[in-house]
Amino acid sequence: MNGLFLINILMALAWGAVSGSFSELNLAFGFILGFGALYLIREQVGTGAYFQRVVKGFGLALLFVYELVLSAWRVAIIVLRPKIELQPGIIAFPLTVDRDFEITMLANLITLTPGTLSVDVSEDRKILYVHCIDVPDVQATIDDIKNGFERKILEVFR
Amino acid sequence: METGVTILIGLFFSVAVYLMLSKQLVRMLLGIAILGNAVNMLIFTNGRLTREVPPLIPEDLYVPATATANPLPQALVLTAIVISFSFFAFLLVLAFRAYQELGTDEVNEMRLAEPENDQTPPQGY
Amino acid sequence: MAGSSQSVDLALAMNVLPVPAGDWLVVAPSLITILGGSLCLMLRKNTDLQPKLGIGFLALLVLANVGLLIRVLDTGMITMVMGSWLPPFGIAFTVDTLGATLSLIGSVVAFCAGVYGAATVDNTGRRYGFYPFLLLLMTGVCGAFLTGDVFNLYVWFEVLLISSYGLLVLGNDRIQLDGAVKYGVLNLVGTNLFLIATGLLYGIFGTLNMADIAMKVSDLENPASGTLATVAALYFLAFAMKAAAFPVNFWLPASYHTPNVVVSAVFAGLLTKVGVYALIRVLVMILPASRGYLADVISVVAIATLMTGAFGALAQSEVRRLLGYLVIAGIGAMLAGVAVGSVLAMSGAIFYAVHSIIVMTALYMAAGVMSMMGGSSDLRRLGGLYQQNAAFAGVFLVLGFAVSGLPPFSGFWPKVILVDAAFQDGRAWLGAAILVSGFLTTVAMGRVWIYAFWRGGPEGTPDGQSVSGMPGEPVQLAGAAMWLPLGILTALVVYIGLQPEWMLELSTQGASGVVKPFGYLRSVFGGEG
Amino acid sequence: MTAVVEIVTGIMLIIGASFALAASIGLIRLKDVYMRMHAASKAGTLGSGVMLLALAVHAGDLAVVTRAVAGVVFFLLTAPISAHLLAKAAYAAGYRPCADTKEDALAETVRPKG
Amino acid sequence: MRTIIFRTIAPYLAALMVLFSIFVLLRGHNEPGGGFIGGLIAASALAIFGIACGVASVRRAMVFHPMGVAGFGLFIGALAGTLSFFKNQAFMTSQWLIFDLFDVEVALSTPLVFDIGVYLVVVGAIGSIALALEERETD
Amino acid sequence: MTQFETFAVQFLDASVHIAFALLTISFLIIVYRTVKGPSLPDRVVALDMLVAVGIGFIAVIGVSTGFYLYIDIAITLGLVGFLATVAFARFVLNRGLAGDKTIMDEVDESIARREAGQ
Amino acid sequence: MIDDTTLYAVLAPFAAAVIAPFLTRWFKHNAAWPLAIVPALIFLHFAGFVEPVSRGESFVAAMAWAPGYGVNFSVYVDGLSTLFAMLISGIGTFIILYAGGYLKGHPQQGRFFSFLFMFMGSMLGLVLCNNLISLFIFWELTSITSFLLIGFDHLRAASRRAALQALLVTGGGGLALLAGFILIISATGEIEMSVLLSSPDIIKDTTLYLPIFLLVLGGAFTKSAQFPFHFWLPNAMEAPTPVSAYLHSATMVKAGVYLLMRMHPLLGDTVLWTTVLPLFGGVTLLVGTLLAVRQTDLKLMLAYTTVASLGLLVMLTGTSHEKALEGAVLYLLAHSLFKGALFMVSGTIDHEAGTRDVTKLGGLRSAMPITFAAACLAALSMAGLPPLIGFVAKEVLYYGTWGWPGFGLAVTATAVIGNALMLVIAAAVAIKPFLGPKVETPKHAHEGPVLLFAGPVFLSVTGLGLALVAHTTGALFIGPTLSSVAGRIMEVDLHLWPTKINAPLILSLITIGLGIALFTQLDRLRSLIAGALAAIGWGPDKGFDQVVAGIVSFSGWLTRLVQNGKMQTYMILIFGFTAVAVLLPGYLTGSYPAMPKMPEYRFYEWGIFLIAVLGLIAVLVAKTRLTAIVSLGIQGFAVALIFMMFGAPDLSFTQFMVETLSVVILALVMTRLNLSPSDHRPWPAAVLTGIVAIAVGLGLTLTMLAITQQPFDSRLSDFFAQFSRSIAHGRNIVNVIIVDFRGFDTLGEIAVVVLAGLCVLALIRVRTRPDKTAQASEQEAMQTQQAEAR
Ligand code: NA
Ligand code: NA
Repeated sequence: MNGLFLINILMALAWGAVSGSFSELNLAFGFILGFGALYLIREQVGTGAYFQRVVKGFGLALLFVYELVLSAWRVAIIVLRPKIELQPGIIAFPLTVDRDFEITMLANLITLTPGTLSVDVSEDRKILYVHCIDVPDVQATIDDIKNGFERKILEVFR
Repeated sequence: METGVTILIGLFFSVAVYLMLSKQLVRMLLGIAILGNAVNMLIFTNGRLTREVPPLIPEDLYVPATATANPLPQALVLTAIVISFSFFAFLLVLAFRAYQELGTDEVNEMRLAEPENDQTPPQGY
Repeated sequence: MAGSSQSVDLALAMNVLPVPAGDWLVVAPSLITILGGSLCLMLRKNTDLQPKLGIGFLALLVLANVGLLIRVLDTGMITMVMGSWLPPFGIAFTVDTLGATLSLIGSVVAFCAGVYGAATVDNTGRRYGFYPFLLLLMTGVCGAFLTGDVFNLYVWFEVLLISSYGLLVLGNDRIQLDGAVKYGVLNLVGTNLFLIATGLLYGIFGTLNMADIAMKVSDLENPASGTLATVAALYFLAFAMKAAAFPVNFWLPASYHTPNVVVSAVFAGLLTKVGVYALIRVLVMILPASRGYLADVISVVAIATLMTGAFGALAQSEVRRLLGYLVIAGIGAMLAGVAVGSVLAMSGAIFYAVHSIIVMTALYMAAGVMSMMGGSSDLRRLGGLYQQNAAFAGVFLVLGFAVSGLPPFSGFWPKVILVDAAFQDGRAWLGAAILVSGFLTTVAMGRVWIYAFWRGGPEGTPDGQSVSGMPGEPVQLAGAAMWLPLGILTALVVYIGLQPEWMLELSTQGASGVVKPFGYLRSVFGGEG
Repeated sequence: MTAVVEIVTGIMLIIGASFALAASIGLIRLKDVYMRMHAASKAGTLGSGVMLLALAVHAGDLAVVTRAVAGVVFFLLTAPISAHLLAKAAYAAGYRPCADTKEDALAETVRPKG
Repeated sequence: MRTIIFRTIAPYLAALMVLFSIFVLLRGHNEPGGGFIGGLIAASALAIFGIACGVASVRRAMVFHPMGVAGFGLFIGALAGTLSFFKNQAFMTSQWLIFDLFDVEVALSTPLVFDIGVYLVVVGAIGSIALALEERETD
Repeated sequence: MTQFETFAVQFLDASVHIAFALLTISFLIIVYRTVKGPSLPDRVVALDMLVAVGIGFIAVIGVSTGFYLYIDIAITLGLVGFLATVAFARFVLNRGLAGDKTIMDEVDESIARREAGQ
Repeated sequence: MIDDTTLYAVLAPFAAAVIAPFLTRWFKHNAAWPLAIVPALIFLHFAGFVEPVSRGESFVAAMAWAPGYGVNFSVYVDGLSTLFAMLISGIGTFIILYAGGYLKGHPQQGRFFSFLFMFMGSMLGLVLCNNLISLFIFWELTSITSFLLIGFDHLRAASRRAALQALLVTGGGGLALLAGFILIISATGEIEMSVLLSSPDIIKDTTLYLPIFLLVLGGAFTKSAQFPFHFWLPNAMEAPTPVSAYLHSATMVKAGVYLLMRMHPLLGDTVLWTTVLPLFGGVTLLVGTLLAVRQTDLKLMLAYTTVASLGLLVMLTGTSHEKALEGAVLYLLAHSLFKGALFMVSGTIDHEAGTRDVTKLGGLRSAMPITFAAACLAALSMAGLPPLIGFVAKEVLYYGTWGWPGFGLAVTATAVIGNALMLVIAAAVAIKPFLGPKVETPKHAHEGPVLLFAGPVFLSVTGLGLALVAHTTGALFIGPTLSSVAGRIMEVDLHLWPTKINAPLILSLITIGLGIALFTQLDRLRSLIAGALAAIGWGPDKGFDQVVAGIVSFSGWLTRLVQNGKMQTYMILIFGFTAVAVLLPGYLTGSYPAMPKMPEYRFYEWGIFLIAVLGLIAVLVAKTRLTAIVSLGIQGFAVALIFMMFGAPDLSFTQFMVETLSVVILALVMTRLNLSPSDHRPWPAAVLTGIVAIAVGLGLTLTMLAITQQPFDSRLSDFFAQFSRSIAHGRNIVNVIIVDFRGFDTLGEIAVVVLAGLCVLALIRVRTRPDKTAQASEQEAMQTQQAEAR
């Protein structure tokens, strides 16, 4: 699927080159054309899934932004408090997703969501270590993530 | 308009020179980096300063509508920036290799080319 | 969309007259070296092809410069403004006799170095860019000699500086890294001073074309005043550093003996001379009043340089370091010419520059042969070379006498001219210094000769006996690749010594070109000059 | 119309700047590097993003808008990565969180050097 | 740096940056940008790619040695200026070929070629420096 | 020009200045953190933040001057800022694993602080 | 009469020098015969001038050499030069033959011949050249060739020393001479000797007479071994005897005398001249003879008497008195003949008997009768006894000195003592080895081959012959020569036998008596002088060594002082000078800027400045690498913002990129390279460097203020703005400048970038210790490429 994506971009570029204008509009147009072209040859390329994934991906992105705003707000509140009372901690989050792409996605989402920040993934890719800025109850946080992002990701990519 | 920048440039030069007068190669390099910036700003300022208006021609015109910043020094500085960057990169790696091979970053201790106990020239015939 | 639709009178902005193909000789040196250099770079993995390509392009370079000099001599100065923009708006290359001559001699030296390098530079050296460095070094050198634009001159200085860095560290020995650190930092300071001065000059006149600046300077009612004097002083300092004049010459003795000998040869021949050239171009041609203002300073510097060079040479036991100091002494002689500033003096300086380019390169190459034959370049460990190879000994002797300024070799004529000019200018001390420095050089070279060549063997060889090589057993050198360049350069030294007239003409023409730059201005701006 | 745009722009600018300031304050007030990362990677990113969009809004030119959006997306992609890399590096290097950090799951996997 | 998260996403970032760099290069003649800046951006992309996925993979991706690319850039940069020779004009006199394609004006010119040369030089040289240092790091 | 429009103009002008003020303050704070440290990662975080604020600065300048071309600079700054952070992270990691003197001192200090219960 | 053949006659020996080695390879030592033809022909050529010259004519021939500098290869044939040319070529002929015998079988005899010929040509050029510069060139050539000849036996340290000594003393004098000539040229505007001679007072009238006189003297005295420069000549006896006979008696050492005689009309007959020359000449005469007496080595005795004779010649020339000058010319001729002969004799004795030590020689007359005869004739001439030319010369010179109104008496006395001692030496050299009882010698002595005795015999016989036809000699040789020395036509009337009892005759008798008396006391005299010298214990010869050693060690000291290998010193000096360069001219020309008014910046602009300053300070005080690097980034960002502030988007664009990449590269490199927490600068150094740094910054600020307060000529930028779009089709003027208006800068600049990349590659890859990982990964990449290729 990476391959397709890059090909798509390349087609957009090719269009831009021939049309002699690299205005974003023109490139987007080129991208759409490329997208259509790929759609026509979908059997040969054999990635019909690519397209509805793109759609779902947008949904994910929206969630993502919303969470970001929320977490930024939280941080702001925290640091502006006259007295900072926090219980930070680094917790081990057992992963269900196992593909590189999914793990990456999850980790990034976690980082951008309130109070959590992915520090590392264990060698065996089973555990994601997360630093939480305020974690009175570890298990609660873990469940929170499990039912939140991880499920969403599984929906999108499975 | 130029005055403040000019004084700032003077400061840049002083700091750069002071660092370059250090015995330690690393500090010299920091000085060289700053020196590069100082020189670039000097050229830029010598072309006189205009606030904000970049030397671009609007889509619908053939000459700038208003008085723009002086483009020539910008081009010159652009060249100078890239050149000084290239030299900086080279000297940095050179310093590293010298440190690796000579085991010191104190320039005064780099005495292979001109040894401390330099032989006196031969006498007689 | 792009402005093609609007029609403007091109003649307002550009030179619309057809440019004769011959004028392209002006850029030929830069083009040949850049194209050649990048080609060698692309093919750098093919270490067998490198020398062929490199030497081929260097030969082309020599031919181009010959053509250029001939054209300059019979059609007068040539100006080409890059991009056809009218001067002073575009970058002008203005070639006068001075530039063309130095460019030619420089390329000859580079060619010889290229050939010599084929024998002495190993595959690693080739793979990591000996020939690209050499070719692009020549881009810088020729560009500096030919350009008529101050900032462009700065760019070429940087080109030749960075390529010299490359050549200097090519072997990556510890001593080279040490030398490179000092060479690198000090020279970078030098070019930065140059750039500062140029920036200030631009701030004063708002232009970068040499001819344009020269005109504006001559229009000033007080051409040596304030800021301009500062600019001149900065230029002098910057170029004095480039030329390794005392007391800012430290980088040279600290580095010149460290790289592969062929690299030292090129450096000794070209780098410092570019500094002197720039000094002549900027101080004598563009800022004559300021030169007069600085004349006494310059002559003091010249005397000091002549002396440090000569004494420094006497103080060395390592041949290549000794030669490094001789380079400095030569710079002193050229500075003397700048200090006097008359046509005679400049012609002397130019002639001396040509001589020095050839003879110093040849001497370093000879030093390489010496250390190959004698297994060392230390006067203590050398000996018996005269018996090993009389022909080579003869070559060295000729070069030694030439560098000492003894007749009938190339060094004699410029020395006489410079002394004459100094006396005529009432600077007896300057003239005396040139002669004394020449004498001390004779002592130094004489010592090298009696130790390395006449003595039977290394220090401690019993008197009257010889250690290495019995008489009549010559040691063969590494074939033509080392002999040819040495031969060419030595032949030039002798030929110029016996037939100085053409060099005299060239240098006199070049000198009057910079002292009275009307021709230069006319070449750039047409009639109005 | 332009008036509305200007007001929106102004508001976005102030919001963005405030987020940036908040993040900076976090940089000072929070106790250890890991907590400071929270501030930087969230408030910081959002702040710059919002201000970029403000510029786009003010421009009101689709070309600028698309570019701004592209930029913001890029920040959103990179911010967590840099935070993650830095945190991992810091911990692997042996930097320990402040004493308030009760739970430290990594403690047993990574041994401090020195 | 051996971390899944980074390794997974780095190629996309690099691709994006290269795309952006080309965009910056091509619009340079009319808007801020051009060969240097484009080249520097692309070089940074290579650096990120290298840090994340190892230098060897970058070299494989580039096929040619970075210095070769730089040399090529210099070569075409110089060559672009010689076109004017055949029109009896001075060196580096710009030559423009402006034509309409689907009633969009396309402008091909020697300055453009030259700027592309600049771009390649910067990508090649700076990239080479970054990669070389990166390799040394791993010893 | 309606009252609303004049207000809008003044409002934008004011908010630009406020934004500048806030950003300048953040800038100073960041510089302080950069110089003070105490640890390398702290400084890197600061630099990361510096880039973010720089982007904001550019955006505000763009608004105040009406030159939208600055947006490209902002984006580029984002790109290379990321690169810088990555490089520094890498620096910290390699040096840390290599047991670099300066880093180890800071590490020990951090451990000491943790044990001291701060 | 004259044509270019004379010029070619001067050049002929050089041609011979080229062919000599080949001939020697084919004919061995017999190559001497064909080779000797060359000087013989030259001799005949100049012999052809004798008759016209004796009629007072003089000839000039010239060919252009370096007309651009007024230098011609031109000859001036008059009495003086004819005499010298004939001596050089004539004696040269027999020297060549002699060398053929003397170096028989020597592996480098061919090289020896060519050195000899090169010298011959140089010497001819010296005495014939009319153009001052070309005269000087040949002058230096004689020094160079004699350097090679003295050092011919180069394996012996003594030879090397002697050669270097000769080169430095005569070469050094040569430089003085060059200076003198250049002064003459720039003072008179004339460069041809003949032109100068046509107006004799041309130099005396200039204010530069004194320096010219002294400088020319410097050249002449060193070349002609006048005290205190005499020491190199005896040392030069290290050379093979043919060389001593030719260079160090007959010809080269006479070059100085030639010069004095040649320039006598121009420089002579002044108080200065008639005081300095006789003084130095006289001292040299006495020193030379006394030192000669002390020697026991034949060659050394002769060498010192040569010194003495040169002294005598200089003394006589110094009188500027016609008769004395006549005596000088005569003695010059005589000396060349007898001294050449005697040197060859000594060489033959050495060659045949195996020693030159007078005390180890005796009774050789039966073994070597012909040599003995030649020796006797030469010795008689040297002793100044009739019927030989030496006698005639002595008569005339006594006549001259006696009649000289100047310091006549002193000069005469000196001459008498000198000549007496000459007689002693002559006896010791010629009589002692041959007469008396036979002494056993290392080799069994017998008469040498013709090659060896041809020379001595001919020269000594010539000495006799010229005396017998004294009148003709006077008319043909002495008269014309004297005329050129005196600068006007002179008649000379010579006769062998004194016509009446007069002062000269009496002086001669005194000389002879004194001489014989001293000869009987020779051994005592010898030990006496030896004792005296031992008492002094120092001489110019020792002085020479001390001077050379002194120069060398001084230079060592000086160089270590100025080139102390300490980078920091270098940097401080350079920036110190920078500070001077930016501050001093402004001060001297009183062009410091007017007091600027407070600039009006907005608060955030102040903020940017403040950040820059903070960044700088942070770099300055940074204790760890990363602090330094990051702070560097901060000041760089500030610079980028300043560029943006003043409408330079492209710049700030690039600056941001470059700063970040610099920082990245720093981070990549500095992992190994550590920053020591404080740069150890003791407070004096800190103060000094601080002052330098502040001075540089201040100076540049002042200069920039002064410049920016002036109006600016923006005509270039206006041009670019006007045509950027309409002609160059670009709306971004900066970019158009970069790729079009000033594209050539950019071309150079990308060359710099490429080279920087290559430099770094070379630095990192080319390792004394090969770098595993780098090679590995590159190979990996290449392998995959090949894989893809397949
Ligand atoms: Na820089
Ligand atoms: Na440029």
